[in-house]
Amino acid sequence: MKYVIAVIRPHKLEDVKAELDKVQVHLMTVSEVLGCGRQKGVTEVYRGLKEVSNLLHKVKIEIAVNNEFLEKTIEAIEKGAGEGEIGDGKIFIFNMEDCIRIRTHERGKLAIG
Amino acid sequence: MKYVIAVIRPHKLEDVKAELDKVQVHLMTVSEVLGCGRQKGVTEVYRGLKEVSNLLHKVKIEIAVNNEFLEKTIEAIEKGAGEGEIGDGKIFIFNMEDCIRIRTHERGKLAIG
Amino acid sequence: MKYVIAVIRPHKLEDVKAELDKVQVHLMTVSEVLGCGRQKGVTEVYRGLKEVSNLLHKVKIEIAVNNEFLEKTIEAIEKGAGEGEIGDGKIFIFNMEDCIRIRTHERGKLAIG
Amino acid sequence: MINYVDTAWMLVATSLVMIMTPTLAFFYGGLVRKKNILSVLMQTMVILGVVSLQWVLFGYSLSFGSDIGGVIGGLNHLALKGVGMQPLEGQTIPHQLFMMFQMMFAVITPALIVGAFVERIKFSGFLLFVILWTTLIYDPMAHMVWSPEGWLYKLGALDFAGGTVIHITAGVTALVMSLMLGKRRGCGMGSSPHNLPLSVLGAGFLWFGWFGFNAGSALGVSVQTVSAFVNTNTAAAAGAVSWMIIDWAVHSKPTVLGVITGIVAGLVAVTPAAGFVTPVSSIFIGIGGSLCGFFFVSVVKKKFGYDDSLDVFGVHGVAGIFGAVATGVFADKSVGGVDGLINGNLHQFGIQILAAGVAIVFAAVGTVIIYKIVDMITGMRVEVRDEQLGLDLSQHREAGYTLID
Amino acid sequence: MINYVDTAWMLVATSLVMIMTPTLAFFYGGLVRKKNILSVLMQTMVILGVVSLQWVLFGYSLSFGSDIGGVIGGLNHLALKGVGMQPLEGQTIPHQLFMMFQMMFAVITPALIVGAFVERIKFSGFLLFVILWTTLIYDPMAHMVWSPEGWLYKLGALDFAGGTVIHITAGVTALVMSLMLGKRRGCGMGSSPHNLPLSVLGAGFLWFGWFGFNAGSALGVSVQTVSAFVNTNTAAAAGAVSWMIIDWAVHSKPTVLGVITGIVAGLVAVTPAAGFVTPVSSIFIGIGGSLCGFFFVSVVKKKFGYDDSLDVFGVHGVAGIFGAVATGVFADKSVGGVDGLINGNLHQFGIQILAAGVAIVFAAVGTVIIYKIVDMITGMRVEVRDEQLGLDLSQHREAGYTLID
Amino acid sequence: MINYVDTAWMLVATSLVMIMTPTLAFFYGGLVRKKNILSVLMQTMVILGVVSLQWVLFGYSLSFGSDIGGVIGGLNHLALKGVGMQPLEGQTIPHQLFMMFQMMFAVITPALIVGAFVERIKFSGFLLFVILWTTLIYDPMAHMVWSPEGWLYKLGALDFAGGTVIHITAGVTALVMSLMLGKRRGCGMGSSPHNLPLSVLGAGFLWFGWFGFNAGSALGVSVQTVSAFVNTNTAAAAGAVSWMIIDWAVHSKPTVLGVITGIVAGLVAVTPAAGFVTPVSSIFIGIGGSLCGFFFVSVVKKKFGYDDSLDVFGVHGVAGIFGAVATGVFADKSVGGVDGLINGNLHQFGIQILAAGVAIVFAAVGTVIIYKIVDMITGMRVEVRDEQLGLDLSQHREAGYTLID
Ligand SMILES: Nc1ncnc2c1ncn2[C@@H]1O[C@H](COP(=O)(O)OP(=O)(O)O)[C@@H](O)[C@H]1O
Ligand SMILES: Nc1ncnc2c1ncn2[C@@H]1O[C@H](COP(=O)(O)OP(=O)(O)O)[C@@H](O)[C@H]1O
Ligand SMILES: Nc1ncnc2c1ncn2[C@@H]1O[C@H](COP(=O)(O)OP(=O)(O)O)[C@@H](O)[C@H]1O
Repeated sequence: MKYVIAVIRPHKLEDVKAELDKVQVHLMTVSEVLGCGRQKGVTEVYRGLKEVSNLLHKVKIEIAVNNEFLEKTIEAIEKGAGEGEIGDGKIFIFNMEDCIRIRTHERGKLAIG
Repeated sequence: MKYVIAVIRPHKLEDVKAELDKVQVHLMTVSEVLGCGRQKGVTEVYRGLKEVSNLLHKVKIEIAVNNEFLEKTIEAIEKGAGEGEIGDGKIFIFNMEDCIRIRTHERGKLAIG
Repeated sequence: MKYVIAVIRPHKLEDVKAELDKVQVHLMTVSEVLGCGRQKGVTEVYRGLKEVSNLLHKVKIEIAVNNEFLEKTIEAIEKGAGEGEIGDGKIFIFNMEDCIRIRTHERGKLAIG
Repeated sequence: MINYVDTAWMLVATSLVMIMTPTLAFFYGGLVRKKNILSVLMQTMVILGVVSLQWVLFGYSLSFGSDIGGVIGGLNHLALKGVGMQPLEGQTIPHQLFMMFQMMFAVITPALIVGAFVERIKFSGFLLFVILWTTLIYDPMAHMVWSPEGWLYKLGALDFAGGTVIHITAGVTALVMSLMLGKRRGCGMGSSPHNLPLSVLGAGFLWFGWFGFNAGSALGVSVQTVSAFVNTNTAAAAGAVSWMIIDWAVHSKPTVLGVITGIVAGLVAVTPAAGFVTPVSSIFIGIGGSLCGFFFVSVVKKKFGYDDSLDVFGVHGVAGIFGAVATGVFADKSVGGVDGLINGNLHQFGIQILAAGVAIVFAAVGTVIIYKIVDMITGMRVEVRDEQLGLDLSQHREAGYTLID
Repeated sequence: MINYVDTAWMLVATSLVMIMTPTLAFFYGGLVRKKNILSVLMQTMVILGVVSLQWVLFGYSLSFGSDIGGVIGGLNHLALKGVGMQPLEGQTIPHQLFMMFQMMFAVITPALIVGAFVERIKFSGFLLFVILWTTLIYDPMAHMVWSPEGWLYKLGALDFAGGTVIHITAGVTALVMSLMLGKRRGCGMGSSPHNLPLSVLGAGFLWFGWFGFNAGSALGVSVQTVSAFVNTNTAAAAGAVSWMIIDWAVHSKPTVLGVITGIVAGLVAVTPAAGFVTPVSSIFIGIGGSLCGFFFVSVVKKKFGYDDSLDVFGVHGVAGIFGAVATGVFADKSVGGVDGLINGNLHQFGIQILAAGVAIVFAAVGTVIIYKIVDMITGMRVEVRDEQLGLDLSQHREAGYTLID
Repeated sequence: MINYVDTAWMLVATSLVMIMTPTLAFFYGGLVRKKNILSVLMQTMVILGVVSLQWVLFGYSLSFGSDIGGVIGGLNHLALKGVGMQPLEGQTIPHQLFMMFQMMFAVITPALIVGAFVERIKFSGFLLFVILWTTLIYDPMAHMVWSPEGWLYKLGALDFAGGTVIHITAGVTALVMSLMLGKRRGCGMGSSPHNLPLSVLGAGFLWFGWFGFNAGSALGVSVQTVSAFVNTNTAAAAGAVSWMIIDWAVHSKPTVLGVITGIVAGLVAVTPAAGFVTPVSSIFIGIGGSLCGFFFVSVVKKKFGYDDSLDVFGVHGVAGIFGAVATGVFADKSVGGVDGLINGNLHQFGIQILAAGVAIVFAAVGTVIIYKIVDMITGMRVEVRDEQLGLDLSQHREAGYTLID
């Protein structure tokens, strides 16, 4: 079982969800993060004080998948999130040891979907 | 060492914390997330426009534990978070390679508690 | 490849970023979390009702690094975040299986930086 | 004859009282959990709409129509029939304007009660309750105390701007409601305010609007108007500062929630007294309101454990009763023509206690009955699931804030 | 001769109308996405600044200066030359105060339009558009309807407080703008309000300010002022309650966004009628405004699919047209000296429709032309990247809220 | 003899000035970091309470009591003794109402200073400072300039609504405080506003309240009242627009923080001039206030590096000084009975500069002394840990917002 963490542009969330739906990946957990990457932040100006913030609003998606779904999931995210410009984001893949569905106490592969 | 990520219903946080306390798990990190799962979202309506949001408010708990605490932790979460209905949430288990307490520079098992 | 999760005091974020910059670690993802640790929370009082909240505001930093950067990264975080008092925070280290840069479809070590 | 100066001032005063209801919504709204913020705002704004219409259609008539037994008004003013521009006897402003000013009082009274049943009431039950309560409790109460034919008015009860009619009835109703509805789920004895700045905003504007509330109750511009104005501000300040000090002493830190609660307690306490006492007395009244409120909110409530969620009884009920009685104590002939206990008038003091007693009993008994009726028809409390989900989503299909948008 | 009572009231009324613009900003601001909140506030506050200056420098002159062909004013009042303290003929307040009261109307009209083009307009284009639109559309329109020499005024068109001049022109302009600008990106047909409580705050204060808007339009304190005041409140209440009920019936739940939209629809509808109808008629006008608004917002707009983002046309345009016509229907001699259709005056009804028609055509054609010009000079819509990033960062280099600070 | 029209207006004006203090709290509060929002609101609301009481008990007496050496008032009005309804000589409103109007000025002045020491002041030190400062700096200053026996008044210094007494003293005090307290931790030269919409809300209502501030300073309804009203609005607009333009030119984008800062700068600048100049002059005054403010805030402050956190000196101090001087330049006999430099009156110009100079020196020296005293008694700055934790939790045991509730 794998655990996928993707950091994407906020306005791409809907597109990514749509692409994931197409490959039957419906379950995920989403949160708001600030990203520090290659993409230069917008310089904010408050009363003439410039704040070159390199912390940009990003959205983080976490998805637990069975191994056979991994590549599809990655592709879907790439498709939904990619604009071809700096700041598109990254995907991080982890091995997951176990997964439990609280409701049914199911474990492992069964619990993921 | 294991790292436990649990996604639960927001109003169950207190119960889960209480159950964890009982098994001597006091340390954790909590955040607000949106969950996309089997549980159907509430249809929001704004001036007649229906938004079937399947993103529901959830709470994410992260706990680093020593191996011998793993099962106790899982059980406590199940006990505290379970209502037996769709939307109860999931628990994801990972292997953690190391843990460092910043204050003391301790590493490994010692640093977890 | 390693994935580092650090939970630190909010007002130390700038210092940690500065230390990381010194060791050429520029990329990271930051979020706001509530931490439950050894540090005692401030007792909030609302109309005489005391709420001993042990959930404190913390900042979570996530960094994907190549193996050779791991120790530098840990040291930088320790340096930036440490005050030597309870509540300084923790660092958790994970093995990461893969990393993908969405923009270029690069994988692995190349995608991290 | 219409006096246009009085008319101009009463247009302003009415507007000031109007804005109190939406800002009360924020005072309350800031104190609940995120998932219930809209329900509080909704309930308050709906009261503004529904009671405005009720008042125009029949509420005004029930309150100020031709007297029936000193207890309630007749139906002669239905749909404002006969409510024109000719001032009422003894008044100098158009009858319609008097009706409007009184309307705003009828609006804010049920809005005050909202604080007692937040986070767990069903919207349909709430709506029915408000309509019945306004009609069956508020309207007769207003008639008894303010209509020249009302029996308490005739007895000589002093209630300058509604301490008895508004704050005591609202406070007592709140207590009964919180007892009957039971506690909120998942709050223990309380929960952290989700957005305290909103409550501070509300408190600031309540203070502002209260100038219209109290100084408007003179129904024109006179030296009594100015007295009421000065007393209102002074009691609010005294309430704020004294709550801050007790808080500091008892709970070790001064709190902003304490200060804004003290403001309201001071304002409530001075409401019945505003046009009858001297500025120095209003300092004592403000302090007294604050002290009584503090004691109920942080001692009595804790002991009895009822969930008067936002302390409507503790603040409005208790400070309201204190104020009504204090009016009988501090009234000074030189300000409003009547003397109180400190000037040797024991009689007035007795009347004040009687009027407060009537309001308490009438509101309590009436609320129990209305509650039972509404509970049978629509139900009063939401399902467990709906409460956990939050009233915003379960009752209104809306969310107050987006997390990611 | 100056009447100081009227003057005092008009100082208040002008202040009340002034505060409507910043609070409108919050009514709108709460409804957009987080990344665009500041742009909405910015646009609205800038209008307050820019149009205030435009009005002092030449706008007032174009609207109320010596008549040119019944269509526009002359330049005799440039930079307030000749606008002193002497009241205008037939008025009782200083000329400068009349100018100020009218200024606030000139300010709020373009501010209303903001709701149509949020989240995608370029700030420079917006600014140029507002200056041109106010000068070329609003000023002549105000002249035609309100200047004693204006041709519609002479014809006898009734527009008590600006239903035609303000709400119809703003609504129609909004529709045209939303059609020409195209839809927002990434919103589908809409998006969740990022902070509904802000919108409720705005709505509460709009109601409050509208007392000045309508009752101030009597330009003094009279029984007509009181009528306008009562009608304003009653229509707002009727609008709120009726929208709530339809919402409940059609979409299964009553919503707070529905209630505050209904408030505005009711207020808009009663604006032209406020000083001419009875309170009971104002109930019907409020209901009518709400029903028409509801129908456009949730049926017509969905069908045609234009992105009038915050329903300026649906609420202001449609309820405004309904109100202008309803004035011709419900006007009652006993209130404002003129009869409408229900009292047998078909003639007035015709005039009302004509005036509304003129406003629609004038605003629509004018807006198309101004749009084209501005689009050529500065461009009207932001780049895709800027829209995705949000206008706050891309147009103003500021963020509304911090996530971590 | 009481004039009831004047009285009605002054009731309104006093209410308008009152609401400025809570809304100033939001103007400031939006600009700090989340963890300090409540401390700003707390400080401001506490000032409203504490100074109201101080004023009633002895502050009014020190300011307007029987003269002692042209510098301070006597104790004859302690606890409002002798402050009744009889108007003061030359006035037409009840003495108590005059007292109330002046009270609101005494309240807002220390509240303005709050912006200089946010995010690092100890609450107990703050409280003691405010009480001492109001008593020892504000009260004498008000006496000197506004009491008919005050030496600056007698000299003929023009300060229509408090440019010198309020804005210059507050601004200078702010500068001294920020120098003595030192910089905030972890902010570099500044930090992103945690909630800019709150600041915009505050600015909108400050503009609104300022109508009462300036037009109320005529102490009645007259053509001068109308002049002050028109000038207030015009200068605010000019300030907003000119700050926007410079911002655009210098920092490449127009910002909403710039616009609202410009509004305040314009309003401050016109305060001393409001009843003395023509509308066209008020445009120049608004622009001048904005330009001076902009220069100090974004050039001078950066250079010297003091942490006048929310630019109280930059905006109130600098625009206040500009306004006081500009009054001596632009005053026009036809408006307020006095001529300025442009009308050939060099003498008045000199007096204006003298009065401003006195205010600067008096406030600066006094603040240094009071600071030292308070610092010895309670300490003025919080511990490092408390500052890092945030003042909300460390000083008040409350949090502004919940993250999860
Ligand atoms: N090594 C990393 N560790 C953690 N987060 C990262 C890392 N690299 C990138 N990110 C996240 O991904 C986001 C996009 O990365 P960025 O470098 O801006 O774009 P790109 O991947 O297109 O070069 C960043 O804002 C950050 O949140
Ligand atoms: N495969 C998954 N990957 C990531 N998050 C998941 C996954 N499955 C469930 N979740 C999280 O758990 C929450 C609850 O899951 P849901 O399917 O609604 O309930 P249940 O587990 O009871 O069937 C979801 O809202 C989501 O946040
Ligand atoms: N075992 C753990 N699992 C998850 N998070 C932890 C764990 N231990 C500590 N944390 C996080 O680190 C923060 C700091 O830990 P704390 O115990 O207060 O300080 P210290 O590490 O200095 O003893 C906590 O608030 C919590 O967010």
